[in-house]
Amino acid sequence: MQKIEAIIQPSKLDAVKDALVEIGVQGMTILEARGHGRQKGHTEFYRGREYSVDLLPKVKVEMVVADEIAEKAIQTILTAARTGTIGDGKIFVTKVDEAIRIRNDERGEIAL
Amino acid sequence: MQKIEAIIQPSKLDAVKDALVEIGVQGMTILEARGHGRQKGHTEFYRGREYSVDLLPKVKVEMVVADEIAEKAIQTILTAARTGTIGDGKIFVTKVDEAIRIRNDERGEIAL
Amino acid sequence: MQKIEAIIQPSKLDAVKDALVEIGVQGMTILEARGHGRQKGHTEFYRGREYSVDLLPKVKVEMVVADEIAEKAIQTILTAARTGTIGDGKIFVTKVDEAIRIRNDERGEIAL
Amino acid sequence: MRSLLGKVLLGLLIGVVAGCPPMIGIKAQAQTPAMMFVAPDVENSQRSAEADRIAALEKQVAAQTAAIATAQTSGDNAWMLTSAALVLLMTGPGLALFYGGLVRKKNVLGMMMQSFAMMAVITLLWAIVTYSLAFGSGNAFIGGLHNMFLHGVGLDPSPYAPTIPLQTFMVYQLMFAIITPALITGAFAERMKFSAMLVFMVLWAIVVYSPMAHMVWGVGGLLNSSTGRFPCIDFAGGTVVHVTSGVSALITALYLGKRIGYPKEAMQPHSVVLSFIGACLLWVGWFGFNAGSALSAGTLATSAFVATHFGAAAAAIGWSMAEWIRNGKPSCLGAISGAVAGLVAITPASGFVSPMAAITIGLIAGAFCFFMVVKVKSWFGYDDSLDAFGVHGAGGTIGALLTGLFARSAINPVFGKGVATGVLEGNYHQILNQAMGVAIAWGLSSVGTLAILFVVDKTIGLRVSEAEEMEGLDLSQHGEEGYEWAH
Amino acid sequence: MRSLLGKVLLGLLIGVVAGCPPMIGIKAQAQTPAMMFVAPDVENSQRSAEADRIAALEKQVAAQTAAIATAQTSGDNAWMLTSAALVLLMTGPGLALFYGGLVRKKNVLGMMMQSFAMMAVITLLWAIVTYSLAFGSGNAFIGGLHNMFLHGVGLDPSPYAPTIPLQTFMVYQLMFAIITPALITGAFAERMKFSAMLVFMVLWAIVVYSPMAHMVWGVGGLLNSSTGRFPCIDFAGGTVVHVTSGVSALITALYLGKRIGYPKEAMQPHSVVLSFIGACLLWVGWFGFNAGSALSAGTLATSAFVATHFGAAAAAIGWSMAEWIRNGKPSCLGAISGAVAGLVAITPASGFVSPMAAITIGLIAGAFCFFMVVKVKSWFGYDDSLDAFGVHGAGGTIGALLTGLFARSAINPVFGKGVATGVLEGNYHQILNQAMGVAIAWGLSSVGTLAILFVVDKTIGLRVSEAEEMEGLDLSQHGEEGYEWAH
Amino acid sequence: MRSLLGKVLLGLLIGVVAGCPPMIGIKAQAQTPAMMFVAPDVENSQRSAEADRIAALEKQVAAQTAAIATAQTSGDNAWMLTSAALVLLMTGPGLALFYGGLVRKKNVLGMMMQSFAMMAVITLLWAIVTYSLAFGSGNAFIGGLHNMFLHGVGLDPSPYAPTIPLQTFMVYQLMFAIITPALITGAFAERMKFSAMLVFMVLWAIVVYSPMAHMVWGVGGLLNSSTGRFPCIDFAGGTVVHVTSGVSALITALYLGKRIGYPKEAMQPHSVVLSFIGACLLWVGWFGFNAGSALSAGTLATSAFVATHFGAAAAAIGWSMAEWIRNGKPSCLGAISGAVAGLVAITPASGFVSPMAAITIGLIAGAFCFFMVVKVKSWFGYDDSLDAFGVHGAGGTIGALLTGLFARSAINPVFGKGVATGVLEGNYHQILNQAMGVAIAWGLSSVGTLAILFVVDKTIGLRVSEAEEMEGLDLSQHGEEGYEWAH
Ligand SMILES: Nc1ncnc2c1ncn2[C@@H]1O[C@H](COP(=O)(O)OP(=O)(O)O)[C@@H](O)[C@H]1O
Ligand SMILES: Nc1ncnc2c1ncn2[C@@H]1O[C@H](COP(=O)(O)OP(=O)(O)O)[C@@H](O)[C@H]1O
Ligand SMILES: Nc1ncnc2c1ncn2[C@@H]1O[C@H](COP(=O)(O)OP(=O)(O)O)[C@@H](O)[C@H]1O
Repeated sequence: MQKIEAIIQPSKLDAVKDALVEIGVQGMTILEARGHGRQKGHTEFYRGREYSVDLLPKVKVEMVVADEIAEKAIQTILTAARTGTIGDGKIFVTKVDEAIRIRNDERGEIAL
Repeated sequence: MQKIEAIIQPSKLDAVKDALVEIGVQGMTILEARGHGRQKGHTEFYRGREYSVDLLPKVKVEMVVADEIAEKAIQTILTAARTGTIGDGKIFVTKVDEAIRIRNDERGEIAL
Repeated sequence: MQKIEAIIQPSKLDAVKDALVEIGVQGMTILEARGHGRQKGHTEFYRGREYSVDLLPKVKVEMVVADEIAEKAIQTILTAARTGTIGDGKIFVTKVDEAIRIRNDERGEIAL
Repeated sequence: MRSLLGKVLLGLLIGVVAGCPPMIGIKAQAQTPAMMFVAPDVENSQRSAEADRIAALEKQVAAQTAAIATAQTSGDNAWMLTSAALVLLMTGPGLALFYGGLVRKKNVLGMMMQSFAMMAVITLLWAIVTYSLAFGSGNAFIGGLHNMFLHGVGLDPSPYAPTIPLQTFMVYQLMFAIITPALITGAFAERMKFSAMLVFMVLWAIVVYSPMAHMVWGVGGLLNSSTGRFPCIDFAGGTVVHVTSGVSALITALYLGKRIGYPKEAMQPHSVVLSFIGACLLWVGWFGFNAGSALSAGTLATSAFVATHFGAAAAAIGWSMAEWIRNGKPSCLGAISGAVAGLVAITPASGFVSPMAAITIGLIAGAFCFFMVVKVKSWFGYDDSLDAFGVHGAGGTIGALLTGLFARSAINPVFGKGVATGVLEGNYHQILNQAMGVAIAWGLSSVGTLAILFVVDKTIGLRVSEAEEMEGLDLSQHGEEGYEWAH
Repeated sequence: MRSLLGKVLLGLLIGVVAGCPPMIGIKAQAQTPAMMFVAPDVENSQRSAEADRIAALEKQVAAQTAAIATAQTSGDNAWMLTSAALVLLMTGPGLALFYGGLVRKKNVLGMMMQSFAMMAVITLLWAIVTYSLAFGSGNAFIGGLHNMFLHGVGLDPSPYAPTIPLQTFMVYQLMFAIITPALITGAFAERMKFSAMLVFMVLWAIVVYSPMAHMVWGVGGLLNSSTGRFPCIDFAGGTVVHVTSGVSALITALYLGKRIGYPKEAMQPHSVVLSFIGACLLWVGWFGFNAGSALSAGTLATSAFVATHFGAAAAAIGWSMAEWIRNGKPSCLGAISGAVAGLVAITPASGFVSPMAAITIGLIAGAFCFFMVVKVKSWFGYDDSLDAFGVHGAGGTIGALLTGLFARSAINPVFGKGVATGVLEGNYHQILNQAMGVAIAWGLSSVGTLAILFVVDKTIGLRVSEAEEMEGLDLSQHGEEGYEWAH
Repeated sequence: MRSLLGKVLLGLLIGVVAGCPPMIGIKAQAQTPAMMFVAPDVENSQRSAEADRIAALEKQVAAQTAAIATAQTSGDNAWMLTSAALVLLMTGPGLALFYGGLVRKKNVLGMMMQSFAMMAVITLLWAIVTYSLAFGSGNAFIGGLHNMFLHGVGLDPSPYAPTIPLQTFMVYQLMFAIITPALITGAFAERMKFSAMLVFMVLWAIVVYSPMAHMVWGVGGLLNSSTGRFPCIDFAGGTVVHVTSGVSALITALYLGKRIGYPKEAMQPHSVVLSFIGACLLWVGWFGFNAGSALSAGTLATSAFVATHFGAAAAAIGWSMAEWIRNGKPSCLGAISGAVAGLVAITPASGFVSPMAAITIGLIAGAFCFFMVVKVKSWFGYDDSLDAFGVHGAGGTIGALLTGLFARSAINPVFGKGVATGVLEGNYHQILNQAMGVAIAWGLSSVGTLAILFVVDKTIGLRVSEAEEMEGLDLSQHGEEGYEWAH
């Protein structure tokens, strides 16, 4: 099983989610995040004090999928999340050794 | 070392945490999350506009444990987090190569 | 490629971020978290009801880096995040199989 | 805009003054008519100059009498309208925030919605029947139905308040009728069906509030301080508002049972910040609640205003001190809870006691309510979720009794100038009248509430399903969330 | 502190009373001067005792006349200053919160800032020219420039309000001029440039608001109820405030176009809790808005106050009922939106209708605005982001018409005592006058707004860039964030 | 309810009018007693008809005199009670939110608790001794102890305000005494021990506030505008409230030193939204603060009200303009900070200046305070965390001086009708009196504050431990959190 972590623009979350559901990837977990990277931040002023904010709002979508559909899922995310501008985000893939459904102790790909 | 990621119902967090501490798993990190899966969401109305919310509040508990106690930890989580209803969540297990305690640079299992 | 997850004190975030950027680690993703571990929590009282809070505010910094600079990044985090007191946090390292830049589909280390 | 005409007329009357140029520019309107008035007199100049001047004077004096009454009304009405607005401010957003901050995030809208619903539903009910039941003339226990649909409730003053329009009195009292049931909602927070809550409250307003208000404040009421069989002094509603709501709260908490997970699970307030805002608005609004109960803007209003403020401050200190000693730290939630407890306790006493007595009452109430909320509640283990009973029931009861102790004729000669009023003035009997008032409030509230709960429970059911309770009232009852997590 | 002297003088006048010990301790100041007055009389003691006493009486009565006028002013002015404060409270924080809670987190400050900017900018503009344009004497359509820079706007009363200082009237009306443009901001939320918004609003205040206010309320105004060619009755600004802002809102929404992603993307309110606080403050502040429009603290103020409260409550129920039936759940946002709709609709009617009529108006307005916001808007598909048109345009229009239906001379003899006022009293013609007022408001607002939008668009541009819109107004326009995510 | 009797009596008096049917339905009560009065006269009918009528008139006039005084009191008292409520609203929730939003999340409750503690503690202290020290008769520098425990502070009017009960004056002034120390808390935000804060404030109220208030407003005070050695004009407390608190704030900031990590670490406001709400409530409440300082509801109150509003609006623009130029964007925090700065600067001037002058003062104050906060503070590098000095110290000082420039006898003949008041009227000397007032405020505040800080520091210690500071005041001082992160 593969764990796919996609860091995307918050505004793209719905698109990505729907696209994944479409191809049958039901299960996913979403986390609010802040990102730092090439995309340049902005400056904020409070009472004249300058704050250069280089942590930008991002959303992290995590899903564990069977190896065979991993690539399909990745492609789906890429198309759904892409705006073509700096800051679109990243996808990271790692191996997962075990998955368990808490409700009924099912293990392995069936648990996804 | 194994990294155990458990996505559970927010209402079960305290139970899971206490159960883990009981069996000696002290260290863990908790993240607020939203989940999508089999569990069906709900509809919200704002000024007549319908929003079908399929991202439900979940809590993600991460802990890195020594291989030998991994299974024990998993079992503990399963019993503590289970309600038997759809949406109870998942547990994912991945291999961790290194763990370091920032305070004193201790590395490996001793750092957990 | 290595994924470095550092759980640190919120007050150290800026220091860590700046230090990493200094050594050329641009990309990172930050998550708000709550931690449980050796560091003892505190008690809160609401209308006389006692709540022992053992989940303390932490920040989780995730970055995927090329193998060769992983150790350098770890060292940087260690020095920047250390206060020497219990609760400084942990660093975990895991292997990442693939990294993709959403914007242009670049894959591998070049995508970082 | 049309009030112009009325005022111009007044201008005329005032203007009818030969020698003196009328002040503040009413002149314009005044001169001409002045002529019209004087003219006729000139004709029959055979009458003696003196007689003419006297006649003129009499005219003017007559005119002035009306003018004075109008001026008096403006002053008193200005304060009473302000007070009515302040009392509404107490419910929304005051109480709604105070309670809304104390529940868990998933129930914040449900909690606030219950207060808001009172602002809407009790208002219509008031127009239809409850005003009539509370203040219409009836027997010693309840008013009649003559004023249903506000029939006969006009703009002239009434015996209830001879210097303000009756409708001012009516709408001011309405604000009390709104907040009282809203106070109860704290007891069954996070677990009651919205529909059931509505039905319960409508019945409660009719069965419990109306009779109680009539007995204490209504003409010929059993406990009316000036005419009642048991003259119970309750300036702004210690018994009518706080004892009734507090005791009913206890009953509902007991009847509905605990929230799922209580007390094992942690259920901290999701935002003490919201509660803080609410508490401050309650404090400010309470000036309208107590000082407004003078139904005029004179010295009595001042006295009630001062007592209210000092009582609240003292109770905040009383509670905080107790907490500091017991927990080692004074909390913000403790301080604001104490202030509210003090405001509750001083409610019946304000308008009867001196500032220093108000401080005493406040200190006692603050410590006492802390004890009720922190110790007593955990002893008995009922889930009065937001301590509606611990604060309003307990605070209202002790306040009503202490009123009998500290009431002074010098401040409010309710029993006649110089006639001993409170126990400390030698009127030992008064403590019994107060106790009687409290007893009746307790009795009526517990019996009435229990009956209503039973009926509603057996018909539409009181509690949300377990799943709905877990999901939270915001989603299950109203299909909304208080805060949008993302973007 | 210096008001002392003034008051002491008053003390003298009042004190000039031989036999009777003056009440409330003015005594001190009074005695001595009393002498001074009496002294001269004593000298020419050859005049008959009667004559002397008459002369003395005349002096006293003259003095009292002034004293009464002063007392009358104090009462009315107390209420009007309170009302002015309440109306400002409606804009800040009331409306700012109501709107701020409805937008996405990234636009909350931008939204609130627009209301706050009105509090600052419209105020200066008012001093410079718009007060003069609205209330200065001019023709039937607009006032003159004589009062620019508040020239000649002093502390004496005026024909507008004969018992309060003109400056009170001026500042009270200013609060209306502030909230009206602020209401429009709901329509173009989350996408307009701050600079463009400022220019637009300044022009709008001059081109749309000032003439409309003059026509309805100004001396010699075309629609003035007492003197106008088409006597349109609008007690507190149903046409002047709500129709103008609501219709202009619709125009701006159409001209600017939809927000990026609307309606596909979810754009829930980021905090209904904030909106709830705002709505409650609007309700409370509205008492100053409507009851204050009596420009005095007498019975008319009371009548308007009562109508306002009952109208709001009924509309909250009307909207909630409609929602309950349609969506299966009554929402908190729905209830507060309904209340606001009711407050809008009752605005022109308050001060003309009975409490029960107010309830009728409220129920209709609540259901009607729900229909406009939920159905009509989606039919036409325009992005009136926060429903400024659906609530204020629709509510204001229906309210203005219903006012012509329910207005009663008994409550406000605007056309003379006992003269039929509303349709139900037999003055069928009035519905046409009302329609005329509404029509003019619609016409002026749409044409004026369109013209202004065009000008601003072609010069500095109206909309923020796409990137800025995605980033949110808080960061792009003001370089801030509403909430700090970490620590 | 008992005010009934009083009012009925008034009804009688008013009713004693033969020919004229008394207005607004006092009739009921009136008729009968009218008989009682007239009856006796009838008996001795041997006296000439004229004499009788004169006698009757004299009776009525005498009665009316009392009635007029009562009416006057109702009007003025209505406004003063409203004002007192508004000033309390400024502290809680106003200032508490304004400051609470500016600190980091972990300190929000600690910050708000400090304001709330003032509402409780200063109130009791006021009753015990500080009212007496400030307004009791004493020497030129401080009052006596005769009024300790509010002894002799009753419901009759006083020389301080001849038309309202003394207790109204007392409680109104108390609200000033509450907010003044609360303002200081912004300087040492996020790092002071709660216990130390309490002790510091109690001492400060005695040592700094009471004497200053006495000197400026107290009978025989050194700076009293009517009787003082150096007649300094300060309508609502520019020196007493803002200079004292602002300067003391600076001293505490310097003495306590910087927060850990300041200025390196980012310490953005955790919620500008909260601060926005607070600022708006400050603006609204300030009407009570300034217009209430007329101690009556007449034209002077209106003048102060208007000046306050225009000053605030102009300053918001002044600050925003400066910010727009310097940072390229006008921020919401900037706009509200500017408004507060303007309210501070106009405080001493309101009640003395015209609306246009108020605008001038506002514009200057807005730009000046921006400069102090943004430039000067960073030059000297002290950590006046929430700019209590930059806004209140600087704004109060410039305001007090500009008052001496713009004060006009036409608006407030403090030195006698037509006597030149401000510099622009030719009274050049006044600028020196103003400077004297400011100098004394600076001197007393710095010396007093420094001494108190030293004492408290050496005894119980001022600052929380480093660990506590990192943890935040909410947890370390009060054992709470402002927001519950989960569920
Ligand atoms: N090496 C990395 N490890 C973890 N997260 C990263 C890394 N690089 C980028 N990110 C995340 O991806 C987001 C976008 O990256 P950025 O470099 O700004 O734009 P792009 O992805 O288009 O190159 C960042 O804000 C950060 O959250
Ligand atoms: N494949 C997956 N990858 C990541 N998270 C998942 C996955 N499947 C489910 N989850 C998480 O587990 C939660 C519960 O899953 P769900 O399918 O709703 O119920 P159940 O676990 O009982 O089958 C989801 O809300 C989501 O947060
Ligand atoms: N085994 C673990 N797995 C995941 N997170 C951990 C683990 N141990 C500690 N943490 C995180 O590190 C934080 C600090 O750990 P703690 O034991 O309190 O102090 P220290 O790191 O100095 O030993 C914890 O709050 C928790 O968030």
